[in-house]
Amino acid sequence: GSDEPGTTASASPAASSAASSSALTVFAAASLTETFTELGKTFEAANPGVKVTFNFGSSATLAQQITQGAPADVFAAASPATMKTVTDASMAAAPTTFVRNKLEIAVPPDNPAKVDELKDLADAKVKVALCAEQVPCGAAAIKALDAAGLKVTPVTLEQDVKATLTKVELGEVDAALVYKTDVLSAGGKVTGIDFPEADKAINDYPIAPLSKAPAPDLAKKFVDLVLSQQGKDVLVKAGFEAA
Amino acid sequence: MSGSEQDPGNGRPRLEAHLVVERPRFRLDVELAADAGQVIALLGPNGAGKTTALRALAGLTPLSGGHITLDGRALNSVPVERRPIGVVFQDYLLFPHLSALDNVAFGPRCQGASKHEARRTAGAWLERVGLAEHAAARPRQLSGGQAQRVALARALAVEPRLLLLDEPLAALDAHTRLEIRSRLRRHLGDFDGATILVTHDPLDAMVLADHLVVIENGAVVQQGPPAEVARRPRTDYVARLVGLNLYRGAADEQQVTVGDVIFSVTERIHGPVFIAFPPSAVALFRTRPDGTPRNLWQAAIEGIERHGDNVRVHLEGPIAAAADITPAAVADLDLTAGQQVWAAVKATETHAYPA
Amino acid sequence: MSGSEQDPGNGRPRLEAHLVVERPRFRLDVELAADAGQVIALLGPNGAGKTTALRALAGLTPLSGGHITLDGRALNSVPVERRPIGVVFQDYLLFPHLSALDNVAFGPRCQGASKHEARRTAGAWLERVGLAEHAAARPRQLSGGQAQRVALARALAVEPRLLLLDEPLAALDAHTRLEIRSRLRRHLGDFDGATILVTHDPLDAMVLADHLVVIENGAVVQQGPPAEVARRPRTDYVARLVGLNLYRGAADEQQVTVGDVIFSVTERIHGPVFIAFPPSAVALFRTRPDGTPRNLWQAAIEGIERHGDNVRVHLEGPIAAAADITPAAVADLDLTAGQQVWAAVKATETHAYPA
Amino acid sequence: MLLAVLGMAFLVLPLAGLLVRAPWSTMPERLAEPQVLEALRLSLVTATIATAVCLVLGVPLAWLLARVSFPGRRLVRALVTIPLVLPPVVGGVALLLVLGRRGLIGQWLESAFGFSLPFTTAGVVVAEAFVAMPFLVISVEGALRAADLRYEEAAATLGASRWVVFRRVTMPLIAPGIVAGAVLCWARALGEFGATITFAGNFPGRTQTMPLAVYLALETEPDAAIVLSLLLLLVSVAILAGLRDRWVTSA
Amino acid sequence: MLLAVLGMAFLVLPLAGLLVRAPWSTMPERLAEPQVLEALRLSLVTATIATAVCLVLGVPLAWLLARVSFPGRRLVRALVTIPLVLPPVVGGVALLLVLGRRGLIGQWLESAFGFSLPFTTAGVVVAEAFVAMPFLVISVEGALRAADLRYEEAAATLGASRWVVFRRVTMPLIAPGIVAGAVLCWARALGEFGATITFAGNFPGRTQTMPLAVYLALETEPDAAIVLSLLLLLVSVAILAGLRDRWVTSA
Ligand SMILES: Nc1ncnc2c1ncn2[C@@H]1O[C@H](COP(=O)(O)OP(=O)(O)OP(=O)(O)O)[C@@H](O)[C@H]1O
Ligand SMILES: Nc1ncnc2c1ncn2[C@@H]1O[C@H](COP(=O)(O)OP(=O)(O)OP(=O)(O)O)[C@@H](O)[C@H]1O
Ligand SMILES: [Mg+2]
Ligand SMILES: [Mg+2]
Repeated sequence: GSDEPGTTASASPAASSAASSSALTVFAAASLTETFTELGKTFEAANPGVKVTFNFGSSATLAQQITQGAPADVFAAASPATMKTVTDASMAAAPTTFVRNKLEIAVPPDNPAKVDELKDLADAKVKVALCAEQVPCGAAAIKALDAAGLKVTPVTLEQDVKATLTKVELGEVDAALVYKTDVLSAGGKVTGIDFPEADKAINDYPIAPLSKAPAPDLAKKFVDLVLSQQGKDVLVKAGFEAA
Repeated sequence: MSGSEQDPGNGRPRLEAHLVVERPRFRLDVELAADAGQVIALLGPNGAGKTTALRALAGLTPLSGGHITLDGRALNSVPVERRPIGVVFQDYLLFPHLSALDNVAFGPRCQGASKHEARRTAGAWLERVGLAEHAAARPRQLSGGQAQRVALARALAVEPRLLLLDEPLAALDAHTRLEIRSRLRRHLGDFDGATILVTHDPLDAMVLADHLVVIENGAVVQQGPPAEVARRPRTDYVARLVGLNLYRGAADEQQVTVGDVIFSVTERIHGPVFIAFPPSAVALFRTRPDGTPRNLWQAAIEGIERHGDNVRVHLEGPIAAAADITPAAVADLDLTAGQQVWAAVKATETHAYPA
Repeated sequence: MSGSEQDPGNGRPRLEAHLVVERPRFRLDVELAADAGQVIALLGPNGAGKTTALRALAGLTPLSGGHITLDGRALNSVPVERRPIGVVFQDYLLFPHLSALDNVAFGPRCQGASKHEARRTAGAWLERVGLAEHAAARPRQLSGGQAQRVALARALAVEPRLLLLDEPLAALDAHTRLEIRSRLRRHLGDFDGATILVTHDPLDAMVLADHLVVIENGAVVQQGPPAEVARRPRTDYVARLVGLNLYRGAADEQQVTVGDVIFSVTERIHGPVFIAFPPSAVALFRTRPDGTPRNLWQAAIEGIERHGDNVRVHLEGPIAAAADITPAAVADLDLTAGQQVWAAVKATETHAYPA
Repeated sequence: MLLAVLGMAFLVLPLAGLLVRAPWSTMPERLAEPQVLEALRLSLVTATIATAVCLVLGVPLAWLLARVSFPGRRLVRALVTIPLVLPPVVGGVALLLVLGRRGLIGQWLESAFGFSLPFTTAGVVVAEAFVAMPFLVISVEGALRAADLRYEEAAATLGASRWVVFRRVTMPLIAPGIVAGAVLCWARALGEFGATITFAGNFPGRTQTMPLAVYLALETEPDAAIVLSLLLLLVSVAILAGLRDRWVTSA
Repeated sequence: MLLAVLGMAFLVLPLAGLLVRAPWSTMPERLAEPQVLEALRLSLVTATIATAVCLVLGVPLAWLLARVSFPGRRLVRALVTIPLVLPPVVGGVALLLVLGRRGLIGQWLESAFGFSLPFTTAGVVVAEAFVAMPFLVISVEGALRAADLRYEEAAATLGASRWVVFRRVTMPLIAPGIVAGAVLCWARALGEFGATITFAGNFPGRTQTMPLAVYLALETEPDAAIVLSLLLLLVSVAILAGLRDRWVTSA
């Protein structure tokens, strides 16, 4: 399918970027919405005439789209596993981890179950929400709990970290394991509690330019921006840990 | 309402209604009364308001005015389902999803009978209308006449105090009609409630009803016992219905003037009158017959049609009239449309009565 | 099919059909033929299969066997909408979402007329059935009779070659019926296609049809010109339809034996015969009248009902019969149900013909 | 006719896509996993109960909208479509705000009965019913409006109360419409994902229905997700093909 | 009656929850963002086009299912419910597998016409139509089955071809059912999320409809998500309340 670049000038955003090399399409995990939007503006400012278009969604969905031939230049995933499906399909090579995300215990501001540390979650009376093991935050949670030698029975295994966070915000659960970035973005609606085992359960965010990118130069430039100090600053400000 | 009516006890009407229904381009305003066990036939041309009156009695069409009293109880504000009525609709309205039997059993069920009981009652009613073997058929599988008989059974099965029948016999064939008519009569005889029967068939009305009410254009134009109405029609519609020629004229001692034509009559009467005579009383002549100038007029033939064994000749002229003559006479006179003829009526066959 | 029929040219029937329809518990098998311009009346008791026959002709009910040929063309496999037919349904089936005018204009529109043209045609037809002022009304706003007249106009407006009418006059009041009947006659007179008319009303059949076909239970039991059928009924149903008492008997030179009763007749005839006489020809006596033992039998009164101006007495006995007598006679004889009477018939009023 | 076939193709072709893509070789073992059957059972049970709930609440509501004239009916009718338009996840949040532990009503439920809907199978039913009910209500209302009122009048003259008229005349007459609505409702409940996971959470055996399992499978093994989806489809199509004609023609 | 009110409450109360929770103070500025209006416009436009597409393809299909007897009809009828039962995200994947650049048909579309559906506004319409069409088809089929066939017969005797019968008799008779189906279809299309984001992506101004904007807002600012949802609801309820009675009563 890569044999005829530029035939579809108006059919898709990526195609038009192919024609002029003035458009860049970035597929990024939804948790990167705010930081990448900001970086996009920076990128546009640095490259006049270039329009950055984002497609935010679940990493898995984005990976599906890319393997089905979506016209994307850059893929930034929220987990190595989803990036792997893309690299396995030879749609990208050599992804780089650009940030990491660390777990925190999130509790409602009034902390009804009086949770202080990770082992409090093992108490049967504490309602706990975790991410499902299939999604990165769930995998991380399992790693953390294993490291602490705890057996926690959650009331729910959420499909993504935001859903987990929502349960805490609304007081449906007494505690949840979520990313630090999420606690931060929730403002005052939840309280984050650091715990030592979190260091054993860090999730990497990989980024890679795509091999069939309509605008390979811009793709590379954008990845560079994300990896640069400037990019790191934006991400760290949002609660990510530098890779 | 008031317990102290002039006529207490036996003569107390079962049904007393004044029905007013307003519609764009139509207004119904009729009074109806029916004694216990009486059958009132409501006659009238298409669009006269018969169905509307029936629906108003049933509570299906709200009254714009008037009142309905049944057995001394005001029905106006009683909801349809609490009115002790049975209705046969002009287009049957059998429930398409129920068998004939279950259609008939519907009413008894609603009155609290057990399923088994209701079906037994229904079976008996289907038997009575001669449809026992179609008990299991759905309405779509019934012929028009069969459907109407099921509708009849359905209405009767609730043992109503007021029975409302909108052309209950219209779709029946001559034989079944005769049978169902007699059965209906028998049932109506046993029935101690009031019955309102809408029909177009004068014979049905004559046979079944104790009292006729003729409405035209939403208003009562004539009422009375069938024989009286049949003998003394007061409107063209009624006259045609009972098969008479009818005119309005001025009487002066055995002589009635209708336009240019003068009739001799047997009655001694004065003032405005109706005069009526049957088409069979009209004789036709090609040339002016000798004799008195009375009861004689010149007319043009408007049309000729077979009518039973005879031929009916429609006449235009100073007065419009129908004449029934034998086919032989048609041949003898060599009648054709447009032709001029003389028409005469025997004085003994006319009947004059105050208008 | 084969172009070489025995009877070429003018006598060639317009319609020739052999209709076979099988249903559980019912089988229709009738042959019908109609010449150009002829009107065939299909009579029969409820459930005889009249509607089924009409539907089969229209193509709405598939034939299980037989064939339909119209103007020499086989219609069997022509789809409904391509058959040159017009149908008036027993329950009208006016399109509820269209005005009366648009209902009538529907057919012309389907035949390719412009909207304007179709409406003009429709307007003219509504005019003809006397409903011009109801052109804008929806079917629900029409009374039963008005609806049927619209249905009639709708069927006629497509100028069909075969007109199928299922009780076209049943819901019409006496006056309108007379008018529409004459108009229908006139239209059918102009009409060069064939017409099949289902009706229960013998008068409609007599007035409108050139040929009667009587079916019972899915089979033709009698057919012929109206007068012939009226004079010589061959089944109880037909006899009741035309208002005659009918019996089957054995004739031997001016004498017919029906069970135990012997009739004198005016015809010279032998072998199995029908004998018919009108109820009005039956005289009743409380005691055995003197005279010949012929045309006389003893009977029990089964029921009495008013019948027009007269009273109809139903008799049981060796032969079932109806007698029409005057109300005065009823009073004189003091008749009641169950009573034994003697019945007699004048020989000149009987009519015997081969069975 | 052409359009109908095109429409059909449009609906069915994507299935072909899934079938082509499905990993047939590993299919049996994937389906043998106990969690899969559990999720399937839970889906079928909750969707069926949710449909029943919708019938009980929705048919009367449809009747009210179609037959009773009251001020604000237009608005109420439009409000009924809320759960349709609301993105399901937001619907789930809304349900939490009302029926959750700290919700308007949930608070009271919990303190009065010690009973809390979220994270329970009952919660799944609630979420599914919330999302699926408009389908039933709107279909049934449409059917009611198209039905001939005169049969109801005839029933009333036979002494049937409004309720009896509804049950014995109206309902059977509009049965095809009710069946259509129930099918829509059931299918929608069966496929419901967003509101369920948000309101009831995702716990195998208790609240994890097939769509939830599919979604999570999609995160890691898209092929497994396709297998699960096909299973869900197969079962639902089989059930519908088996039941529907019977209902429809018996009506 | 009680049940109807209960049903109503069940559908409407969650809205109350949202209203209570909504951040009224910051509402105006949030709504003033150009992206919001763009997403709203896109939602309305695509949902309406999708409904039109569904009407064109779905009504004939419903007619086929209700009126024409052909082998396998039961199966086809059940297959129609596929997009209902399929989790929308999987539906999106299925669409990609068929209509994507590498899909069964998409491949050919691209090479023949240089035209590719995914990630375009047309793709949004396709995704919405795919998900919403069953609602139309099933509602309309239910209405067709409940309609009185004899009117169609009468029309045929007047010389109307099948098509004319359908257009001038059947359609008007079942108009309430079609309206109900179209409402369901439109509302479902308006709220569609999973298939859209998967098949068409999430590009502001081109494929980002309101539910997608809500999704992203949920990721970043849950309150904004509620505001957007309320806006979507308000607009759709207003449109439906404004239009529906007119259609329904004119039928
Ligand atoms: N729902 C309605 N809306 C408006 N007008 C109506 C409605 N129903 C009947 N009408 C009109 O009211 C008048 C009386 O109608 P109705 O049905 O009572 O007549 P009818 O005496 O029963 O006639 P028929 O013998 O033909 O059945 C007619 O002119 C009719 O057109
Ligand atoms: N759809 C059907 N399925 C099964 N039986 C039917 C169906 N329609 C009619 N029948 C039966 O076929 C027979 C003939 O019915 P048809 O309607 O032709 O009678 P008809 O002569 O028109 O009677 P009517 O004068 O009462 O209208 C009846 O016994 C009827 O019960
Ligand atoms: Mg009437
Ligand atoms: Mg019939």
